[in-house]
Amino acid sequence: MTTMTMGKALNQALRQAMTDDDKVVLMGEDIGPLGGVFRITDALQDEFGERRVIDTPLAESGIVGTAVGLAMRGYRPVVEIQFDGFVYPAFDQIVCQVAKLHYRTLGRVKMPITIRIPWAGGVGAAEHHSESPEAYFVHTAGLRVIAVSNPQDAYTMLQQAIACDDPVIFLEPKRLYHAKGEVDLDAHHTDAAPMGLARVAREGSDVTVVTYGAQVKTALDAAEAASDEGVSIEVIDLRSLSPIDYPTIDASVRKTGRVVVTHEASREAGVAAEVIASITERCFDWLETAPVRVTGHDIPYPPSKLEKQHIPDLDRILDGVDRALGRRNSMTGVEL
Amino acid sequence: MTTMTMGKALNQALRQAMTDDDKVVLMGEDIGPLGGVFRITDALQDEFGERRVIDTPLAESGIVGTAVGLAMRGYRPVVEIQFDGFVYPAFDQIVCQVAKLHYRTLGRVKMPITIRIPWAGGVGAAEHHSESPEAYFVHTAGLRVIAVSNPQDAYTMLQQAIACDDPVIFLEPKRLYHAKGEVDLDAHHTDAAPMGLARVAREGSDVTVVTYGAQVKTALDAAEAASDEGVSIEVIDLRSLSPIDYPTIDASVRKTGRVVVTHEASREAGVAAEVIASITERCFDWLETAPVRVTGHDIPYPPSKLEKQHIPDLDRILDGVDRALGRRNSMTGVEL
Amino acid sequence: MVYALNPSAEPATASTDISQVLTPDGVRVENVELDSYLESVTPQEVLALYRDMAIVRRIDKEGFSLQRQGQLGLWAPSLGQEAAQVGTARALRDSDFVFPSYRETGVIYVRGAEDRDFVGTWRGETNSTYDPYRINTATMQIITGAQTLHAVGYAMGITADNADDVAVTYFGDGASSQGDVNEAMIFASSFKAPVVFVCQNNQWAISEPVRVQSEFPIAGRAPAFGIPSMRVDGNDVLACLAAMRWATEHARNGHGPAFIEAVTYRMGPHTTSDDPTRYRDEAELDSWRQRDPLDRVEKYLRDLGVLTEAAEAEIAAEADRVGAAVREAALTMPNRAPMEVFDHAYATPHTGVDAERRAYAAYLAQFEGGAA
Amino acid sequence: MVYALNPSAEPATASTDISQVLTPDGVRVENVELDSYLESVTPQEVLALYRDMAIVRRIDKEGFSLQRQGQLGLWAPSLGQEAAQVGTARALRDSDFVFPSYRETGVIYVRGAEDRDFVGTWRGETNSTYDPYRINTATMQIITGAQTLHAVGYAMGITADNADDVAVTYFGDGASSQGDVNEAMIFASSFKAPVVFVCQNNQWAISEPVRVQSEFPIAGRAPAFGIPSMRVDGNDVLACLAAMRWATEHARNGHGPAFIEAVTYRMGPHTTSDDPTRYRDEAELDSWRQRDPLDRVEKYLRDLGVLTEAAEAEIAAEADRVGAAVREAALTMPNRAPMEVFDHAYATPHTGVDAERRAYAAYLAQFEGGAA
Ligand SMILES: Cc1ncc(C[n+]2csc(CCOP(=O)(O)OP(=O)(O)O)c2C)c(N)n1
Ligand SMILES: Cc1ncc(C[n+]2csc(CCOP(=O)(O)OP(=O)(O)O)c2C)c(N)n1
Ligand SMILES: [Mg+2]
Ligand SMILES: [Mg+2]
Repeated sequence: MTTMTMGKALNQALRQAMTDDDKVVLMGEDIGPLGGVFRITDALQDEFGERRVIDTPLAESGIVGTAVGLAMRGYRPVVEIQFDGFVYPAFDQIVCQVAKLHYRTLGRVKMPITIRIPWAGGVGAAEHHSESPEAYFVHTAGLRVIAVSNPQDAYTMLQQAIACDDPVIFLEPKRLYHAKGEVDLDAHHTDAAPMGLARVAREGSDVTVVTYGAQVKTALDAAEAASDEGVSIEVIDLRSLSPIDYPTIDASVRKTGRVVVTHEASREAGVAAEVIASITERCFDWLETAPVRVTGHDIPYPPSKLEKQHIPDLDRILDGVDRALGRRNSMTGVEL
Repeated sequence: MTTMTMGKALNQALRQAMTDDDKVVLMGEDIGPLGGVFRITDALQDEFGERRVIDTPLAESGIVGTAVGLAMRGYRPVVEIQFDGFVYPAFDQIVCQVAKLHYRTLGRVKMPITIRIPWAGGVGAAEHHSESPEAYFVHTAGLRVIAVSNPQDAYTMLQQAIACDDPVIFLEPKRLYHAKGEVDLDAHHTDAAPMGLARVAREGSDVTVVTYGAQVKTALDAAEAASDEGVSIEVIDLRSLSPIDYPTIDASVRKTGRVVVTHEASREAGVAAEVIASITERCFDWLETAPVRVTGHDIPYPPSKLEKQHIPDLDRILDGVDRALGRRNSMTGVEL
Repeated sequence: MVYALNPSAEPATASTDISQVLTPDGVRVENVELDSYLESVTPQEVLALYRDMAIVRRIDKEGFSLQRQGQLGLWAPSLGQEAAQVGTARALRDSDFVFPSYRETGVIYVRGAEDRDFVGTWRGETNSTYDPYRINTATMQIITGAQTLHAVGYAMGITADNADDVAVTYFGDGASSQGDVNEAMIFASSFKAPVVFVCQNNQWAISEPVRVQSEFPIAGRAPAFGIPSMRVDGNDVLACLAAMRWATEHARNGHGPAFIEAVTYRMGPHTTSDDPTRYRDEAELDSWRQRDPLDRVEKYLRDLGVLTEAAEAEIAAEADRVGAAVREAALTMPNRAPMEVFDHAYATPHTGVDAERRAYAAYLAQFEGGAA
Repeated sequence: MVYALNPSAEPATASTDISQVLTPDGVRVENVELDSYLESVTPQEVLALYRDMAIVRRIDKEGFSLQRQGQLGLWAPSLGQEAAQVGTARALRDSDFVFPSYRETGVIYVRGAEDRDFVGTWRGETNSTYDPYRINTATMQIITGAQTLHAVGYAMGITADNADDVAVTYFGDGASSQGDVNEAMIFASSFKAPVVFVCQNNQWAISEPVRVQSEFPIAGRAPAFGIPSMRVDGNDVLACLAAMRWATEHARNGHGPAFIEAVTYRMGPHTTSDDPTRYRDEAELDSWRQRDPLDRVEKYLRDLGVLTEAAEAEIAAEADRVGAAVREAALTMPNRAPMEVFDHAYATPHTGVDAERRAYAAYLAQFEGGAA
């Protein structure tokens, strides 16, 4: 075990994947000499050369579209989108080509493309640098969507994503890039839990809090605070947003009967809606209270000085937990 | 009242809007001499000239991006995207510009753009011609999303959308373009129900079926069939997908205690997930059984010969109704 | 430094400055740019090109009528574009890889498509028919211009493999307005990718004349991105063959991308759903009938004495055979089983779709006993 | 017809064929293309341009240090690009409309931005500060290239209004690779829109040298779309002024779009978050310091005797005043109230957001009494 930041773990994962398979190529803006604006590709161009670590022209549709062609030629492109808000010019190529080509060709053409996206807010950034577009991708059949929350998962799951024959949207929470954790660099990614499984990040018995990405930390903090008040929260880190590991969620909800789903993305038709609709379908008879959503608001991402009003913090999660417990909370007496 | 197709009603609505306000301009591919591939803009270029009915180069980002500029200059552009599957190249302009400009500029810049999209499947079309992208837009804060289901709404709501100072994604179910209905051409759109309200399309007491677009007809057919078997279904036509009119849904669900939400789009993080999550939050104590989703599968839109396996038909809706009623249904004994 | 308008700024529809080697009257004319690429071409080879075009035209006719008879959902005619498609595609090696659009019936024929490959997708049974790796040709692309980027990426892969294949992409005059096509040229130029862009300027993008996209020759855009280009008579199969030989030679030898604008005409409707009488004059169509891509080769070959009655009969017979086989393939195409709707959504197991599949199977199972 | 590589196919970074009227040594040289646009320019007017540039440089310095002191979240320096920005923007009328990118501090200064307008957005208080309609300048765009389409659409509106304003868009060498920028040129050309494209080729897109985007002059692309273009020394404020007069005259008089590539250099980091030592040599920066846009005007004006000590003192004082005012604006900027996070998501009532607003207000209300 080695202690390292999530950023470093991702860098190591890329290095390992490129060493393991010489069909792995990296593409993106500023990923060469600069090592990417977050340094995730640091030193990789020096190590693997300009043909495998490719600084591309500034055009996201171009990057993803050419990655499709490289994949057709047998390569495994790993694309870096510089910031979450810059993925939209590539949306057409992702939705109409990357996601659909395997289905279109009756399985003859594989699309083993990994699209890495430095993701979400909380870092005081300018507009378009704090987006949470995951629901778009979760709703897009043909894609897998991964959201990591710690260095070990970052290290393992990025390698799993690259090795996967399906296209994977790989979401890296920006505000955790510098967060440290233990990473087992020697373990092989095929020995780890498969990419599609959720993880019980903390066991508890009163309320289940389902979340992913950087919100896992907030949820764990909330669980810690709640335990001081005698409330036992189970925290589930989804890890995979498509598919979602419902058996793991079911087991928890059937135990607690109460559930809060939290994410930073907007609420309307977000991932929490999906999780709650599915929980309701699957666990209706076990539910003591209505599942609760604690999410970002349905507004464009706000200017950074207001972002703390948008990203659910510990207090908002606890308010949601109170609601799930049927205790007094901010909505008590308020009409929905 | 005049009987006409939905296509004709839309054409009349555009004509009326252009007559009422000379800032209304139409933009799109093939909307001039051809009148659009669905003839929705038939004869309008002849009537209003090439400056107000603009055949554009073949580039959707270009169309929406220039519409933004026209809006900034005080125009009210009405964009036609030729088919649902061709909206994605414009996704960046829609999500980052159209949806966010009013927020970005503290309300100084209005974006009264209407983006009309011939929408969804069931017409035996080629790939990319039968997409249901509504969830992407519903999840995008800053947009309004309308889905019409009959000629009268098409006529009224298209005018309301054009008159609205917010950007509106206006979804026109292709398979209803030729469906006829009564339209009151003389009534002014400001006298009609506001654009954000849902409509009880059929009253009933046992189960609420919530839907929109072309599925309204299917749901009504299902309700008719169910009534023969003594089950009374209330059908709600959402009309507006952002915002969603929850008070109308609440009233119905609190009456019936049972609900089915159906749409043709894929299920994961679709609009039905949103509706069910919200219903559960708002009406938990009234629910007798778990809300049921009857949707398209989580697959890329299938080739046309298989589309009937994808679009929920009357039988699938009734199977969902059986589930909501706790009766024997296809899922009886099947693990989720 | 002032850049004036492109030096050859004729409107995009003008026919001047378009390289030709065979006139509409079937006369072989000298062409300094192209002749060197045609030196080795024998009359029999020209006859073979003619045969290809005749067969492609026959397939097109069959597709059209199958659609009219309700056997296909849609058909996108290649009528009039046979020379542009056959001429360019015949310059390729099998190991080259082609990225066509929906209209390239002639291209996929040359690449080796089988009978059912022409109709399976238009019939709506599958979103694609042939295995791209069998004929080294991607599924015909519907999103205008998207395939051009795929070709560039594939070509970058060729470079990385140190191979000497080329990637080729076909697209229309309308598609040339898409951001993707421009980005494709930019990427191709930056990476010196061995890719050939073939723009079939058939004068129309559905109802829009090419001047909506460009008042100037589309071929004139490529050099601005650092890509040499050639504007050829797309109804002249020899000119198309020669231009493509020039382009592939350029790309194959490490000089990077090349661009061809084949000036041609869409003689049919955009698709079987289209009604061109709403937007274009019969007179325009007539003028292009005078420039038919088959007629001129027919005259030329007759004059040479190569298109004998026997040869003509053989071609007609083969065209009829292929036409009948395509029809047969359409009519006998098996319906896919309902549960196949789920197949290949993912390459590896996906618990979400797998659960749906089980649920839908259970749903369908109810009907087997006539229940529900 | 073969299109060779663009006739002026120097690498995009080469400095040949770049129009200049003021050498780096401050010598006014003859320029047949540009001189006619400068005839009326008096020494006092040149002094005014110099003053603008000096103030802009001062604002930039202030912004940079405010960021370093934690008062701003980010700053995108315009250092080195003052001539390109001031020279072009000073050629505009108030009623023209400008669509800038995030780096155009100099442009918004010329357009009439107020002190707080330079810092409000970088501080993170709002996603924009000034009212676009007050200074006829859109919010600085962050999505590279997106604003170019807005400018074209706005210009189409000018045409529809029968007005003689022009729309202007600023973007970078990197942005020129975006599909949007190419589509913008295509739309502008098709609709003969009165729009001027100003590409500041500052040699870098973050860490990528311009050759990643283009080996050839970016100005050479426009003519291929039917848009005349000019490549000027972007560090020569008079050349930029003249080129912009040429371009706006062209557009204003109904001849359609025009394009300017201003060849300049980003002397600072991409933003305050960037570390250029990772990707570029100090020597390169040094060579561009020799071509500083202010120095040459200073020399020129001194030689003319116009930049007197008094004038210099006045400019320094004004620059300091503006710098201090910008700092003051940043430091005294009020924090927006939490509930303002919901404001302006929609222009008309939206029941979904309205319900969230009520819920969040109720949530916040709990804390007022110290509860929860
Ligand atoms: C992104 C996208 N937008 C719109 C369409 C609808 N569409 C299909 S073909 C076509 C015209 C294409 O014209 P062109 O590129 O000249 O090719 P041609 O059909 O003439 O062969 C249009 C607008 C599409 N398929 N894809
Ligand atoms: C669509 C999009 N992709 C990526 C980025 C990230 N990004 C911001 S500025 C920049 C470089 C822009 O270079 P250039 O256009 O030359 O302008 P400059 O910064 O040099 O003024 C990049 C890649 C962005 N803002 N928008
Ligand atoms: Mg065409
Ligand atoms: Mg730059």
